[in-house]
Amino acid sequence: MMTRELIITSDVIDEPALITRRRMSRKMGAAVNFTGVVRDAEEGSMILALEYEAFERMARHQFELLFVEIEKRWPVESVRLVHRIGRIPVNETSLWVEVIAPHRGEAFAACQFLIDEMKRVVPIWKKAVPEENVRRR
Amino acid sequence: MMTRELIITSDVIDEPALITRRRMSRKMGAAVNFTGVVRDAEEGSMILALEYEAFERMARHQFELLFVEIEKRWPVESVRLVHRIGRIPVNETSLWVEVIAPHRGEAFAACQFLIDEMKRVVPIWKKAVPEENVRRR
Amino acid sequence: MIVTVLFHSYFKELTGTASVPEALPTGSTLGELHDRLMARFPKLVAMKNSTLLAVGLEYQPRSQMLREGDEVSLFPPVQGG
Amino acid sequence: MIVTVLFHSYFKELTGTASVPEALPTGSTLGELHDRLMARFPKLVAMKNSTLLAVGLEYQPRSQMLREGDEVSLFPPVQGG
Repeated sequence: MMTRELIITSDVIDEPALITRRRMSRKMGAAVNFTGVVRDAEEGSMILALEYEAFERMARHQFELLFVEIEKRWPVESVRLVHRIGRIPVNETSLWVEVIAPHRGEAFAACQFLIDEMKRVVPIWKKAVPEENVRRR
Repeated sequence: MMTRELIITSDVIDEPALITRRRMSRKMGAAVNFTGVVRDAEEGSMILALEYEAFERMARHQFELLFVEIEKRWPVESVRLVHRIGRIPVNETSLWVEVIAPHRGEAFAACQFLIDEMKRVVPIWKKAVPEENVRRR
Repeated sequence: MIVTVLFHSYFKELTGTASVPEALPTGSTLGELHDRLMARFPKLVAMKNSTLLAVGLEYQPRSQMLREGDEVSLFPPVQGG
Repeated sequence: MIVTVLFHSYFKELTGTASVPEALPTGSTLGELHDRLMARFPKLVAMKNSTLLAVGLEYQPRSQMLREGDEVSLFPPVQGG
Protein backbone atom coordinates (compact mmCIF):
# COMPACT_ATOMS: atom_id res chain seq x y z
CA MET A 1 0.00 0.00 0.00
CA MET A 2 1.45 3.30 -1.13
CA THR A 3 1.12 6.00 1.50
CA ARG A 4 0.07 9.43 0.30
CA GLU A 5 -0.06 12.82 1.89
CA LEU A 6 -1.71 15.76 0.16
CA ILE A 7 -1.67 19.26 1.59
CA ILE A 8 -3.32 22.24 -0.07
CA THR A 9 -2.58 25.24 2.08
CA SER A 10 -2.09 28.99 2.08
CA ASP A 11 0.82 28.62 4.51
CA VAL A 12 4.47 28.92 3.53
CA ILE A 13 5.89 25.49 2.55
CA ASP A 14 8.49 24.50 5.15
CA GLU A 15 10.73 22.17 3.19
CA PRO A 16 13.29 21.33 5.90
CA ALA A 17 10.38 20.33 8.18
CA LEU A 18 8.91 18.15 5.42
CA ILE A 19 12.28 16.48 4.85
CA THR A 20 12.68 15.87 8.57
CA ARG A 21 9.32 14.06 8.59
CA ARG A 22 10.34 11.72 5.74
CA ARG A 23 9.96 8.01 6.53
CA MET A 24 11.47 5.34 4.27
CA SER A 25 11.43 1.59 4.82
CA ARG A 26 14.67 -0.39 4.58
CA LYS A 27 13.69 -1.62 1.09
CA MET A 28 13.68 1.89 -0.38
CA GLY A 29 16.73 3.33 -2.13
CA ALA A 30 15.55 6.58 -3.73
CA ALA A 31 13.73 9.75 -2.80
CA VAL A 32 13.09 12.34 -5.51
CA ASN A 33 11.92 15.78 -4.44
CA PHE A 34 10.67 18.55 -6.65
CA THR A 35 10.33 22.14 -5.54
CA GLY A 36 8.48 24.57 -7.81
CA VAL A 37 9.21 28.21 -7.14
CA VAL A 38 7.50 31.39 -8.42
CA ARG A 39 9.72 33.12 -10.99
CA ASP A 40 9.95 36.88 -11.43
CA ALA A 41 8.46 36.93 -14.93
CA GLU A 42 5.26 35.50 -16.40
CA GLU A 43 4.79 35.60 -20.17
CA GLY A 44 7.54 38.18 -20.48
CA SER A 45 6.28 40.62 -17.84
CA MET A 46 7.83 41.18 -14.45
CA ILE A 47 5.63 40.09 -11.60
CA LEU A 48 5.62 40.38 -7.83
CA ALA A 49 3.68 37.25 -7.04
CA LEU A 50 1.31 34.65 -8.37
CA GLU A 51 -2.15 34.31 -6.91
CA TYR A 52 -3.19 30.63 -6.92
CA GLU A 53 -6.76 29.42 -6.64
CA ALA A 54 -7.97 25.84 -6.33
CA PHE A 55 -11.32 24.13 -6.70
CA GLU A 56 -10.18 22.21 -3.72
CA ARG A 57 -12.69 19.35 -3.47
CA MET A 58 -12.13 18.41 -7.08
CA ALA A 59 -8.37 19.01 -6.84
CA ARG A 60 -8.15 16.53 -3.97
CA HIS A 61 -10.16 13.95 -5.92
CA GLN A 62 -8.07 14.40 -9.07
CA PHE A 63 -4.82 14.12 -7.10
CA GLU A 64 -6.15 10.90 -5.57
CA LEU A 65 -6.83 9.50 -9.06
CA LEU A 66 -3.21 10.29 -9.97
CA PHE A 67 -1.95 8.60 -6.80
CA VAL A 68 -3.96 5.49 -7.70
CA GLU A 69 -2.42 5.52 -11.16
CA ILE A 70 1.12 5.87 -9.74
CA GLU A 71 0.49 2.98 -7.37
CA LYS A 72 -0.55 0.83 -10.35
CA ARG A 73 2.43 1.71 -12.49
CA TRP A 74 5.43 1.85 -10.14
CA PRO A 75 6.51 0.23 -6.86
CA VAL A 76 6.32 3.55 -5.04
CA GLU A 77 6.18 3.41 -1.24
CA SER A 78 5.21 7.00 -0.56
CA VAL A 79 4.04 10.14 -2.32
CA ARG A 80 3.78 13.49 -0.60
CA LEU A 81 2.56 16.64 -2.33
CA VAL A 82 2.08 20.13 -0.96
CA HIS A 83 0.51 22.86 -3.13
CA ARG A 84 0.41 26.33 -1.71
CA ILE A 85 -2.48 28.58 -2.80
CA GLY A 86 -3.28 32.25 -2.34
CA ARG A 87 -0.68 34.92 -3.01
CA ILE A 88 2.82 33.50 -3.38
CA PRO A 89 5.63 36.05 -3.77
CA VAL A 90 8.40 35.58 -6.31
CA ASN A 91 11.13 33.21 -5.06
CA GLU A 92 8.78 31.31 -2.74
CA THR A 93 7.67 27.72 -3.19
CA SER A 94 4.29 26.96 -4.76
CA LEU A 95 4.68 23.18 -5.10
CA TRP A 96 6.63 20.51 -3.27
CA VAL A 97 6.56 16.85 -4.28
CA GLU A 98 8.31 13.77 -2.91
CA VAL A 99 8.30 10.26 -4.33
CA ILE A 100 10.00 7.34 -2.58
CA ALA A 101 10.73 4.10 -4.44
CA PRO A 102 13.23 1.23 -4.40
CA HIS A 103 15.22 2.63 -7.36
CA ARG A 104 15.81 6.05 -8.80
CA GLY A 105 14.34 5.32 -12.24
CA GLU A 106 10.93 4.62 -10.76
CA ALA A 107 11.10 7.57 -8.40
CA PHE A 108 12.04 10.03 -11.17
CA ALA A 109 9.41 8.63 -13.54
CA ALA A 110 6.61 8.74 -10.98
CA CYS A 111 7.53 12.23 -9.79
CA GLN A 112 7.55 13.63 -13.33
CA PHE A 113 4.31 11.82 -14.17
CA LEU A 114 2.62 13.32 -11.13
CA ILE A 115 3.65 16.88 -11.99
CA ASP A 116 2.86 16.53 -15.70
CA GLU A 117 -0.58 15.08 -15.00
CA MET A 118 -1.29 17.62 -12.26
CA LYS A 119 -0.75 20.35 -14.83
CA ARG A 120 -3.26 18.64 -17.10
CA VAL A 121 -6.11 17.71 -14.76
CA VAL A 122 -5.93 19.22 -11.26
CA PRO A 123 -8.16 22.33 -11.04
CA ILE A 124 -5.71 24.91 -9.78
CA TRP A 125 -5.18 28.24 -11.53
CA LYS A 126 -2.77 31.10 -11.20
CA LYS A 127 -2.97 34.82 -11.87
CA ALA A 128 0.02 37.12 -12.15
CA VAL A 129 0.34 40.04 -9.75
CA PRO A 130 2.23 42.49 -11.98
CA GLU A 131 4.90 44.81 -10.62
CA GLU A 132 3.08 48.03 -11.48
CA ASN A 133 0.08 46.98 -9.41
CA VAL A 134 1.74 47.92 -6.16
CA ARG A 135 3.19 51.04 -4.76
CA ARG A 136 7.00 51.02 -4.72
CA ARG A 137 8.59 51.91 -1.44
CA MET B 1 28.13 30.85 -14.42
CA MET B 2 26.72 27.73 -12.84
CA THR B 3 27.63 27.42 -9.19
CA ARG B 4 28.70 24.01 -7.97
CA GLU B 5 29.30 22.50 -4.60
CA LEU B 6 30.83 19.06 -4.21
CA ILE B 7 31.25 17.38 -0.85
CA ILE B 8 32.79 13.94 -0.38
CA THR B 9 32.59 13.16 3.31
CA SER B 10 32.37 10.39 5.85
CA ASP B 11 29.87 12.44 7.88
CA VAL B 12 26.14 11.81 7.95
CA ILE B 13 24.37 13.81 5.23
CA ASP B 14 22.18 16.44 6.90
CA GLU B 15 19.51 17.03 4.31
CA PRO B 16 17.39 19.62 6.15
CA ALA B 17 20.56 21.69 6.69
CA LEU B 18 21.42 21.42 2.99
CA ILE B 19 17.90 22.50 2.03
CA THR B 20 18.08 25.44 4.42
CA ARG B 21 21.27 26.61 2.68
CA ARG B 22 19.66 26.54 -0.78
CA ARG B 23 19.92 29.79 -2.72
CA MET B 24 17.90 30.42 -5.88
CA SER B 25 17.78 33.58 -7.95
CA ARG B 26 14.42 35.10 -8.89
CA LYS B 27 14.73 33.68 -12.43
CA MET B 28 14.71 30.06 -11.19
CA GLY B 29 11.53 28.01 -11.02
CA ALA B 30 12.63 24.45 -10.25
CA ALA B 31 14.78 22.57 -7.77
CA VAL B 32 15.12 18.81 -8.17
CA ASN B 33 16.65 16.86 -5.30
CA PHE B 34 17.70 13.25 -5.32
CA THR B 35 18.45 11.27 -2.19
CA GLY B 36 20.05 7.84 -2.55
CA VAL B 37 19.66 5.60 0.47
CA VAL B 38 21.33 2.26 1.32
CA ARG B 39 18.83 -0.58 0.93
CA ASP B 40 18.77 -3.67 3.14
CA ALA B 41 19.66 -6.11 0.36
CA GLU B 42 22.46 -6.21 -2.19
CA GLU B 43 22.31 -8.80 -4.97
CA GLY B 44 19.72 -10.76 -3.05
CA SER B 45 21.56 -10.95 0.28
CA MET B 46 20.64 -9.04 3.41
CA ILE B 47 23.19 -6.47 4.41
CA LEU B 48 23.84 -4.22 7.36
CA ALA B 49 25.68 -1.47 5.57
CA LEU B 50 27.63 -0.54 2.48
CA GLU B 51 31.26 0.45 2.73
CA TYR B 52 32.05 3.16 0.15
CA GLU B 53 35.53 4.02 -1.04
CA ALA B 54 36.55 6.85 -3.37
CA PHE B 55 39.70 7.66 -5.32
CA GLU B 56 38.94 11.16 -4.22
CA ARG B 57 41.28 13.29 -6.35
CA MET B 58 40.05 11.64 -9.52
CA ALA B 59 36.45 11.58 -8.32
CA ARG B 60 36.55 15.37 -7.81
CA HIS B 61 38.02 15.87 -11.27
CA GLN B 62 35.47 13.60 -12.94
CA PHE B 63 32.59 15.32 -11.13
CA GLU B 64 33.94 18.66 -12.36
CA LEU B 65 33.95 17.35 -15.95
CA LEU B 66 30.28 16.39 -15.50
CA PHE B 67 29.46 19.83 -14.07
CA VAL B 68 31.10 21.44 -17.12
CA GLU B 69 29.00 19.23 -19.38
CA ILE B 70 25.78 20.14 -17.52
CA GLU B 71 26.60 23.82 -17.79
CA LYS B 72 26.99 23.39 -21.56
CA ARG B 73 23.77 21.49 -22.04
CA TRP B 74 21.22 23.14 -19.75
CA PRO B 75 20.59 26.60 -18.23
CA VAL B 76 21.28 25.28 -14.74
CA GLU B 77 22.04 27.89 -12.08
CA SER B 78 23.34 25.58 -9.36
CA VAL B 79 24.40 21.98 -8.77
CA ARG B 80 25.16 20.60 -5.35
CA LEU B 81 26.27 17.03 -4.75
CA VAL B 82 27.20 15.28 -1.52
CA HIS B 83 28.56 11.72 -1.58
CA ARG B 84 29.10 10.03 1.74
CA ILE B 85 31.91 7.46 1.92
CA GLY B 86 33.01 4.94 4.55
CA ARG B 87 30.50 2.67 6.26
CA ILE B 88 26.90 3.71 5.63
CA PRO B 89 24.24 1.73 7.50
CA VAL B 90 21.07 0.57 5.78
CA ASN B 91 18.44 3.35 5.58
CA GLU B 92 21.02 6.14 5.67
CA THR B 93 21.80 8.48 2.78
CA SER B 94 24.81 7.80 0.56
CA LEU B 95 24.14 10.43 -2.11
CA TRP B 96 22.35 13.76 -2.21
CA VAL B 97 22.02 15.84 -5.37
CA GLU B 98 20.35 19.15 -6.11
CA VAL B 99 19.88 20.86 -9.47
CA ILE B 100 18.33 24.31 -9.82
CA ALA B 101 17.08 25.54 -13.20
CA PRO B 102 14.47 27.87 -14.65
CA HIS B 103 12.09 25.01 -15.56
CA ARG B 104 11.48 21.53 -14.28
CA GLY B 105 12.31 19.71 -17.52
CA GLU B 106 15.88 21.00 -17.46
CA ALA B 107 16.28 20.35 -13.75
CA PHE B 108 15.06 16.75 -14.02
CA ALA B 109 17.17 16.07 -17.12
CA ALA B 110 20.36 17.49 -15.63
CA CYS B 111 19.87 15.71 -12.29
CA GLN B 112 19.34 12.34 -13.97
CA PHE B 113 22.27 12.94 -16.32
CA LEU B 114 24.55 13.71 -13.38
CA ILE B 115 23.60 10.55 -11.49
CA ASP B 116 23.75 8.31 -14.58
CA GLU B 117 27.16 9.65 -15.58
CA MET B 118 28.49 9.50 -12.03
CA LYS B 119 27.68 5.79 -12.02
CA ARG B 120 29.66 5.42 -15.22
CA VAL B 121 32.80 7.49 -14.60
CA VAL B 122 33.31 8.66 -11.02
CA PRO B 123 35.73 6.35 -9.18
CA ILE B 124 33.69 5.39 -6.13
CA TRP B 125 33.09 1.77 -5.14
CA LYS B 126 30.96 -0.01 -2.61
CA LYS B 127 31.28 -3.23 -0.70
CA ALA B 128 28.43 -4.96 1.13
CA VAL B 129 28.71 -5.54 4.86
CA PRO B 130 26.65 -8.74 5.15
CA GLU B 131 24.37 -9.43 8.10
CA GLU B 132 26.26 -12.54 9.27
CA ASN B 133 29.48 -10.56 9.62
CA VAL B 134 28.42 -9.05 12.89
CA ARG B 135 27.45 -10.43 16.24
CA ARG B 136 23.72 -10.22 16.88
CA ARG B 137 22.73 -8.73 20.18
CA MET C 1 -34.67 19.92 -13.81
CA ILE C 2 -32.30 22.24 -12.03
CA VAL C 3 -28.54 21.93 -11.86
CA THR C 4 -26.04 24.09 -10.02
CA VAL C 5 -23.33 25.65 -12.16
CA LEU C 6 -19.97 26.66 -10.65
CA PHE C 7 -17.53 28.95 -12.45
CA HIS C 8 -13.88 28.85 -11.46
CA SER C 9 -10.84 31.03 -12.05
CA TYR C 10 -11.45 33.92 -14.45
CA PHE C 11 -14.74 32.41 -15.58
CA LYS C 12 -16.08 34.10 -12.43
CA GLU C 13 -15.03 37.45 -13.90
CA LEU C 14 -16.39 36.59 -17.35
CA THR C 15 -19.81 35.69 -15.92
CA GLY C 16 -19.83 37.98 -12.90
CA THR C 17 -20.75 35.08 -10.62
CA ALA C 18 -19.25 32.01 -8.93
CA SER C 19 -22.42 29.94 -8.96
CA VAL C 20 -25.82 29.99 -10.70
CA PRO C 21 -28.73 27.57 -10.84
CA GLU C 22 -29.80 26.64 -14.36
CA ALA C 23 -33.13 25.09 -15.36
CA LEU C 24 -32.92 22.50 -18.15
CA PRO C 25 -35.24 20.06 -19.89
CA THR C 26 -34.94 16.59 -18.38
CA GLY C 27 -32.44 14.50 -20.33
CA SER C 28 -30.24 17.44 -21.28
CA THR C 29 -26.54 16.81 -21.82
CA LEU C 30 -23.52 18.63 -20.46
CA GLY C 31 -22.91 20.05 -23.95
CA GLU C 32 -26.46 21.44 -24.10
CA LEU C 33 -25.93 23.08 -20.71
CA HIS C 34 -22.68 24.61 -21.98
CA ASP C 35 -24.51 26.02 -25.04
CA ARG C 36 -27.22 27.56 -22.81
CA LEU C 37 -24.58 29.09 -20.56
CA MET C 38 -22.77 30.63 -23.55
CA ALA C 39 -26.09 32.19 -24.63
CA ARG C 40 -26.65 33.53 -21.12
CA PHE C 41 -23.01 34.66 -20.59
CA PRO C 42 -21.68 35.58 -24.07
CA LYS C 43 -18.13 36.18 -22.77
CA LEU C 44 -17.83 32.40 -22.39
CA VAL C 45 -18.08 31.92 -26.16
CA ALA C 46 -14.46 32.95 -26.84
CA MET C 47 -13.33 30.22 -24.42
CA LYS C 48 -15.58 27.56 -25.90
CA ASN C 49 -12.93 25.16 -27.17
CA SER C 50 -10.67 25.32 -24.14
CA THR C 51 -13.41 25.15 -21.49
CA LEU C 52 -13.15 22.17 -19.15
CA LEU C 53 -16.39 20.60 -17.95
CA ALA C 54 -16.87 18.57 -14.80
CA VAL C 55 -19.88 17.04 -13.09
CA GLY C 56 -19.26 16.77 -9.38
CA LEU C 57 -15.53 16.02 -9.06
CA GLU C 58 -15.09 14.24 -12.42
CA TYR C 59 -14.34 15.50 -15.89
CA GLN C 60 -17.12 14.49 -18.29
CA PRO C 61 -17.61 14.67 -22.05
CA ARG C 62 -20.20 16.97 -23.60
CA SER C 63 -22.38 13.92 -24.28
CA GLN C 64 -22.79 13.25 -20.53
CA MET C 65 -26.48 13.18 -19.48
CA LEU C 66 -27.23 15.48 -16.56
CA ARG C 67 -29.46 14.72 -13.61
CA GLU C 68 -31.51 16.85 -11.25
CA GLY C 69 -29.27 18.44 -8.63
CA ASP C 70 -25.99 17.85 -10.46
CA GLU C 71 -23.21 20.26 -9.66
CA VAL C 72 -21.51 21.25 -12.90
CA SER C 73 -18.18 23.12 -13.04
CA LEU C 74 -16.85 25.18 -15.94
CA PHE C 75 -13.30 26.44 -15.95
CA PRO C 76 -10.35 27.38 -18.15
CA PRO C 77 -7.27 25.14 -18.61
CA VAL C 78 -5.64 24.33 -15.29
CA GLN C 79 -2.27 25.76 -14.30
CA GLY C 80 -1.12 24.22 -11.04
CA GLY C 81 2.51 23.86 -10.11
CA MET D 1 61.18 4.71 -17.23
CA ILE D 2 59.29 4.25 -14.01
CA VAL D 3 55.59 4.82 -13.45
CA THR D 4 53.59 4.57 -10.25
CA VAL D 5 50.66 2.16 -10.32
CA LEU D 6 47.69 2.62 -7.99
CA PHE D 7 45.14 -0.12 -7.40
CA HIS D 8 41.70 0.84 -6.14
CA SER D 9 38.75 -1.00 -4.63
CA TYR D 10 39.16 -4.79 -4.58
CA PHE D 11 42.10 -4.60 -6.96
CA LYS D 12 44.05 -3.86 -3.77
CA GLU D 13 42.98 -7.29 -2.45
CA LEU D 14 43.68 -9.01 -5.78
CA THR D 15 47.20 -7.63 -5.90
CA GLY D 16 47.91 -7.33 -2.17
CA THR D 17 48.99 -3.71 -2.55
CA ALA D 18 47.60 -0.22 -3.08
CA SER D 19 50.59 1.09 -4.99
CA VAL D 20 53.65 -0.27 -6.82
CA PRO D 21 56.33 1.29 -9.01
CA GLU D 22 56.72 -0.41 -12.38
CA ALA D 23 59.73 -0.12 -14.70
CA LEU D 24 58.87 -0.02 -18.39
CA PRO D 25 60.71 0.53 -21.68
CA THR D 26 60.46 4.14 -22.80
CA GLY D 27 57.53 4.58 -25.19
CA SER D 28 55.41 1.87 -23.60
CA THR D 29 51.65 2.20 -23.79
CA LEU D 30 49.04 1.94 -21.09
CA GLY D 31 47.94 -1.39 -22.59
CA GLU D 32 51.48 -2.75 -22.39
CA LEU D 33 51.64 -1.72 -18.73
CA HIS D 34 48.32 -3.47 -18.11
CA ASP D 35 49.70 -6.66 -19.73
CA ARG D 36 52.80 -6.52 -17.52
CA LEU D 37 50.72 -6.03 -14.42
CA MET D 38 48.53 -9.02 -15.31
CA ALA D 39 51.70 -11.10 -15.64
CA ARG D 40 52.93 -9.84 -12.28
CA PHE D 41 49.52 -10.11 -10.53
CA PRO D 42 47.69 -13.00 -12.24
CA LYS D 43 44.45 -12.40 -10.32
CA LEU D 44 43.98 -9.29 -12.47
CA VAL D 45 43.56 -11.44 -15.59
CA ALA D 46 39.98 -12.45 -14.81
CA MET D 47 39.08 -8.74 -14.65
CA LYS D 48 40.88 -7.86 -17.86
CA ASN D 49 37.91 -6.73 -19.92
CA SER D 50 36.20 -4.70 -17.20
CA THR D 51 39.33 -3.00 -15.85
CA LEU D 52 39.28 0.79 -16.06
CA LEU D 53 42.56 2.57 -16.74
CA ALA D 54 43.44 6.14 -15.85
CA VAL D 55 46.58 8.22 -16.12
CA GLY D 56 46.55 10.90 -13.46
CA LEU D 57 42.90 11.92 -13.10
CA GLU D 58 41.79 11.07 -16.67
CA TYR D 59 40.57 7.88 -18.27
CA GLN D 60 42.83 6.88 -21.15
CA PRO D 61 42.70 4.25 -23.89
CA ARG D 62 45.14 1.32 -23.94
CA SER D 63 46.97 3.02 -26.79
CA GLN D 64 47.94 5.97 -24.57
CA MET D 65 51.74 6.48 -24.45
CA LEU D 66 53.14 6.65 -20.93
CA ARG D 67 55.77 9.03 -19.64
CA GLU D 68 58.30 8.87 -16.86
CA GLY D 69 56.64 9.55 -13.52
CA ASP D 70 53.07 8.96 -14.69
CA GLU D 71 50.63 7.85 -12.04
CA VAL D 72 48.47 5.08 -13.46
CA SER D 73 45.29 3.80 -11.78
CA LEU D 74 43.63 0.44 -12.34
CA PHE D 75 40.23 -0.30 -10.92
CA PRO D 76 37.04 -2.27 -11.45
CA PRO D 77 33.78 -0.69 -12.74
CA VAL D 78 32.68 2.19 -10.55
CA GLN D 79 29.62 1.99 -8.33
CA GLY D 80 28.94 5.35 -6.75
CA GLY D 81 25.50 6.46 -5.71
